[in-house]
Amino acid sequence: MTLYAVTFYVLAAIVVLSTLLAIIQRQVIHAVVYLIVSFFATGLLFYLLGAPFLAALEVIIYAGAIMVLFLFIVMTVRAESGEDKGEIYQWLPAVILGIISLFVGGVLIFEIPGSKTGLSTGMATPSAFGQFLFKNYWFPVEIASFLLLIGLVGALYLGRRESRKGSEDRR
Amino acid sequence: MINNFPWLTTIIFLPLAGSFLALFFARRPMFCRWTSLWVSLADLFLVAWLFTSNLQRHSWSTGKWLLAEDHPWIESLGIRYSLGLDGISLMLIFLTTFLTVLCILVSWKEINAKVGTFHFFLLFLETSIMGVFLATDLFLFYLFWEIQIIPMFFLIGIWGHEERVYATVKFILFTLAGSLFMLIALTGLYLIHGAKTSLYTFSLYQLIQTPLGFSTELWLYGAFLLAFAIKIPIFPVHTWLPDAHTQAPTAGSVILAGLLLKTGAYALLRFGFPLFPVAARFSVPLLLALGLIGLFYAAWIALAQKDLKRLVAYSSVGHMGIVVIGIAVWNTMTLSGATLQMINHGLTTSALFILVGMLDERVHTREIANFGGFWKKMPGFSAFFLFFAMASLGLPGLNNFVGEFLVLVGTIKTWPLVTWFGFAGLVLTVIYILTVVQKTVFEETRNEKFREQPLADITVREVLILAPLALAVLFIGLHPQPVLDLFEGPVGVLIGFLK
Amino acid sequence: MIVPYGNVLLLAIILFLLGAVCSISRRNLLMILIGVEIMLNAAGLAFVAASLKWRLLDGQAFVLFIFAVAASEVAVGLALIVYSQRRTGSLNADQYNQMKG
Amino acid sequence: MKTILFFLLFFPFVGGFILAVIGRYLPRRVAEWIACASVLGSLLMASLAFGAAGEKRYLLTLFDWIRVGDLSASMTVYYDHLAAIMALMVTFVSSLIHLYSVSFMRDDRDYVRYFCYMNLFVFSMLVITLADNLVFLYLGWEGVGFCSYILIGFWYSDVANATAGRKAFVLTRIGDVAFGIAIALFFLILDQLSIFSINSKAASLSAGTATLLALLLFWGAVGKSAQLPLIVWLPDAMAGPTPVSALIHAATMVTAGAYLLMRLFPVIALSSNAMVIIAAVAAFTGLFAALAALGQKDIKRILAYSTISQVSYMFLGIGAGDVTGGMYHLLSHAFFKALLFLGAGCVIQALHEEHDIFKMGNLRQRLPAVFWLYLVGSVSLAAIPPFGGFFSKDRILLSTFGHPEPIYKFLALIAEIGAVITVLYTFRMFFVAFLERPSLQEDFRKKDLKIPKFMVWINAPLAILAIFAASLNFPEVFGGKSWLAHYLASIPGGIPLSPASAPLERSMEIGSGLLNIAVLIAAYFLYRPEARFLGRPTPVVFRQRLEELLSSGFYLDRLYQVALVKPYQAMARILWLKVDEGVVDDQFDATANIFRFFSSGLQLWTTGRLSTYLKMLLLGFTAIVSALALGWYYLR
Repeated sequence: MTLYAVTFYVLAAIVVLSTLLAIIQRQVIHAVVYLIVSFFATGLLFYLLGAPFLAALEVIIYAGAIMVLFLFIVMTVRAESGEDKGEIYQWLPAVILGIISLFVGGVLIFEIPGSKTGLSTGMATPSAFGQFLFKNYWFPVEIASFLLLIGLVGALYLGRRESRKGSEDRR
Repeated sequence: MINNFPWLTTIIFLPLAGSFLALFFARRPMFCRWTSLWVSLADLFLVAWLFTSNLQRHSWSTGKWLLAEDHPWIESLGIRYSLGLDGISLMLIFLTTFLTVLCILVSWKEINAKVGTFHFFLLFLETSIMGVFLATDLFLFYLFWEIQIIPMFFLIGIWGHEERVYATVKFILFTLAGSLFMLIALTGLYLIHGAKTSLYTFSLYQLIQTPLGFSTELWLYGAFLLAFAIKIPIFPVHTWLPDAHTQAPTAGSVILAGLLLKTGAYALLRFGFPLFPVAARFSVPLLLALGLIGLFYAAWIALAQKDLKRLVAYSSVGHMGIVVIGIAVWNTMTLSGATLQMINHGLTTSALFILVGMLDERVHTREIANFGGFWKKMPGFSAFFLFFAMASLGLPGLNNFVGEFLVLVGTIKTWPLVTWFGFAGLVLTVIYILTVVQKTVFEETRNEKFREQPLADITVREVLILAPLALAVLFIGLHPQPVLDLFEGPVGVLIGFLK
Repeated sequence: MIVPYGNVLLLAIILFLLGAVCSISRRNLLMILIGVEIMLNAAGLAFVAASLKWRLLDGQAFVLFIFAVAASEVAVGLALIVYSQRRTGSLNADQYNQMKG
Repeated sequence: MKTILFFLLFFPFVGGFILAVIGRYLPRRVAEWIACASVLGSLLMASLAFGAAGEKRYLLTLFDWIRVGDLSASMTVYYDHLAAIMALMVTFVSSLIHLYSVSFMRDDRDYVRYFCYMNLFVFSMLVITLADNLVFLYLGWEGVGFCSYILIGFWYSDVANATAGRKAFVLTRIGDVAFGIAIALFFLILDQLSIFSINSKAASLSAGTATLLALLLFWGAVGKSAQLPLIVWLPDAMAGPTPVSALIHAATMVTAGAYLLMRLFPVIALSSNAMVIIAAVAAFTGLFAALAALGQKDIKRILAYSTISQVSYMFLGIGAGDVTGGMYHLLSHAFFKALLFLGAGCVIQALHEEHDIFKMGNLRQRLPAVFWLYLVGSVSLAAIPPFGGFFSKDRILLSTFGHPEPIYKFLALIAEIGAVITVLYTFRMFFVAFLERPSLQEDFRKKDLKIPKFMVWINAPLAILAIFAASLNFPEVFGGKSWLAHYLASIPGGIPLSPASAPLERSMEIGSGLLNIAVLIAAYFLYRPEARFLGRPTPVVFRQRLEELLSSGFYLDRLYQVALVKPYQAMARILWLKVDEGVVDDQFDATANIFRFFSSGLQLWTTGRLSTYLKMLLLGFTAIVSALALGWYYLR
């Protein structure tokens, strides 16, 4: 039980717990807050597993951008009308299936040869990672940027305020 | 040059290119019509040119592929893009391109809604049908076989008559059900061949050599036969056809009767029998019986029809019965006759459907009871109608006679009784055709409403549609030898498979 | 030596299933989207662990792409949610039942 | 020679083709000229061929037609003496009738269609006459059937006419089935479709096969020649224009059946059973039709039944093994029957489409030329010596009587009775229609009786031939030369199997000649204008019944209608609505319903709710993962 291991388990506990809390919140805004915690912890896990650049990105994009976006939306739409009553039958099938999957997945994972061998520490410096990325994956990166652009355009298109005439036509 | 350039691919996919052109310019109907017409004409001339140039270069009688293409396609599964052209498929693609041109001309005035889409489907259909006639890889064949259902589905479903939805759903259910079985059998054959020879391939000529046990062969053959029988159609599974024909627009009926039915018979000839010779021979009595039943039954039922288009549809069942007999007997004469009969039926029945379509345009009904006295009102139309009706009942000197005669006379060597019944069945054909000719062309209608209706005789465009058909009918009737020479080689090869 | 490789994967699976359960059980469109985010995140975790195990940076590169996908998905998804909310006035997923056969 | 035969055959075809394609745009005179010229050209060619051929026979291939495997159906002609005579007759009669038609159809606007069909008919008939290959012959055979069909229904606006045409086509087609099968059988057994080769190989046929083939051919001929039991179409066929009846339904097409059997006589001759059947059917048909003719009122129907009866004598000749006799009767019949029909056409047109002989009368004075022409035809038909019909018919009766088989004596008796009745009905028609009858109304007498002179005089050649047909084959026992018999001696069956002795021949001919004359006199007393019961319905029920029975042709038509046509039509409806739409289609519908049942179960599944679909997603995921795990576990 090294210090690394202790750190990992602590962080894992935080991640699981905060995610669990997030998904059972009735208010979306609470869920988002819990999730930010979860993502921070995940970022730390990334750091622990030798991906400092990704850890930074995790914090910036997930915990920062995405969650903030959620917050904005929650505040914009303000409509919690159709929110769940939290009845048990609603959760039951999903939970049962999840537990089965978890069991099967766990069995599968520990049947993999080498799954019990420990991970030794390592670190990919951001510069090394950057060089690797643009050496081997320059084209997918471009594609990804293109994807983001399209996402942007799509979001703009969907979110634009409809002219009154158009909306009347649609009704 | 002729052997290096991928002519077959060009022929198959030229209409597809044209179809997209039509789709893109869907907002300009006249442009769509002209484009499609020129593209299909170009394809027709391409085939005609191939015809003439090959006629000089090759000796037809060898039975080898006149043109073939073979490229690897999905290599991991042993699927190849292989096409082959011999005399039989040459005649059939000739017919295909010919009828497509006519279909476009026929639809010139009839189709006014969604013109671009219509021509898209029409040309798309042409591509897929020619694919079926040319493919020599079973997977490729299956692909084209399935694809051709889709445009037909839309052609009937969108531009059809009153009960088009019922008809089109029935059509697609029947054909899909049949080809599903074929797919299973096809895969089975592929796996068996692979397991036995450790060569996984869909090539027809490899699969022909697959050693099969009798019961396996019977099952596989049964599945293939079911798919083909539905398309041909053979007696008990023909009920989709009257509905589909009746409800389809004229061009749809023409393609359906003239070409789609031929794909079934062609597939039986090219794939069904050679792949499973033992089982096929086992099924001969069944096929003969069903063919004869189809001949009698359809002719009999046709007499009672009230809808002219439905009558022509039933006549198709009868004529295809003769084709089935010809294929089942499987000797030089009957095979040539059956193949010729496929062409003949494509010409005459298409012509009849076109004529019914013209009537529908003028009188706005298809009820036979509302027709009558056309000889006075439209002499040109009536002359053509009489001509094609006579061709359809097998008057010697016109095309159908040659095919029917070859089949029936060829049959006598092995199945004399079938010849007897076949000739007798032709009488029933005469009865219903003469009845309908009398009711439409000669007699006045009993329906007062339609009696005084003024009708315009056929226009130049319509003469342009009908005259080539009439010439083809006369040509095959009086001088079928060039066509029969084309069949001689391939038929010899086919016969070799069943020895 | 940090922890056995399997433990990290187990964590990823737990996270993934939590996300899945979230998107299935909740009826709120926003929560469904959040569940999807959690699942994507779990996948990223597995990739990073694998990258460390085999000492190959490709895994991390894929995480980067996952981020890109997640970001654009959230952008479009949220825009869609706003759009639908504007049209129907509800965020309840079961209101959209036009696909009923 | 090939050129001559080619033109002989294809002149009418070209004429018909031109008329069919551009006839509508030609001036009337030109169209008529094309039609007539093509047939006259054929006549010229036929005469040339007749002269050029001499004693030789020709077997010439004009075109290849169908050649697949062993089957070879080329357009080959076989020009022997039989064909030569027949071709001459066909072209001659049809030339005259074409010329006649020009004036007959002078008021009809559809003349192009008419002449087109007529030319095509002549072509098809010449094909039958000359063809060597049976398939080629079949082309002509069906071709004449088609032209006959379309010409019977020429005045199509009347439903009855079109129906008559259809009936004719269907009934002849029923006969053609047998012919088609016979062709196939020839191919099967002899590997030959050429008449010439078949005849030369016929000896190799076994007796049973020969009987089968002969009967099939006979059945085909029965359809075309309207013998029993396919008799009913010919009387109805009179619905066509009169020249058509003269050409197709008297002179040429209906005799094609007999001609076919003559062409293939070596096959027929192999089977004595078949010959007895042919002779028996022919004898009964003769009697049957003669009796039916006695009950008709329509002048053309009388002639139609008479045609049936006369054609049956040709079959009788064949059945008795006397091809020459059959051919002789065919020729003389062609002349006098065409004459009678054309004369009837003049009468009918002069009387404004009046067909009923009981409404005619006084024609001797008002149409004297027609009267004389018709008289010639009548005496020839009635076989009054020394006119052509007498010698030809008597030759057949003689050879039937002289046949060694005893059954033929009986058949000869029946045929003789038929011949007597022939005299009776012929002169019934003649006296009633042409002699003065005071009982007719005045207004009818005053009707204008103008017909073109040309139409009358064009019949003169036929009349001359009818008178002098006797000289074609004047029997040797009376010091004649028997030219036709000598000419036809070279064809198979040309010499009778059992020639009668000279004394028998002499006594027979004199006897039957006297008998016919006696009956003629009796007929005069029965049907002269002063005869009491003419034109008046008698109260005796029995006679009324008899008249009805005769005039309806022994109810044969009605029998077919009730026993065959009606059930067939009813069955068609039942098959369609009950079987096809019912049983066959319903089975597929039932299958579809099973699937619908299953799908309605599945319908509950598709709530359209997003959450349900997502649940299914997870379920699927779980299932897949579990399956993977299981598979992995077991495969490891």
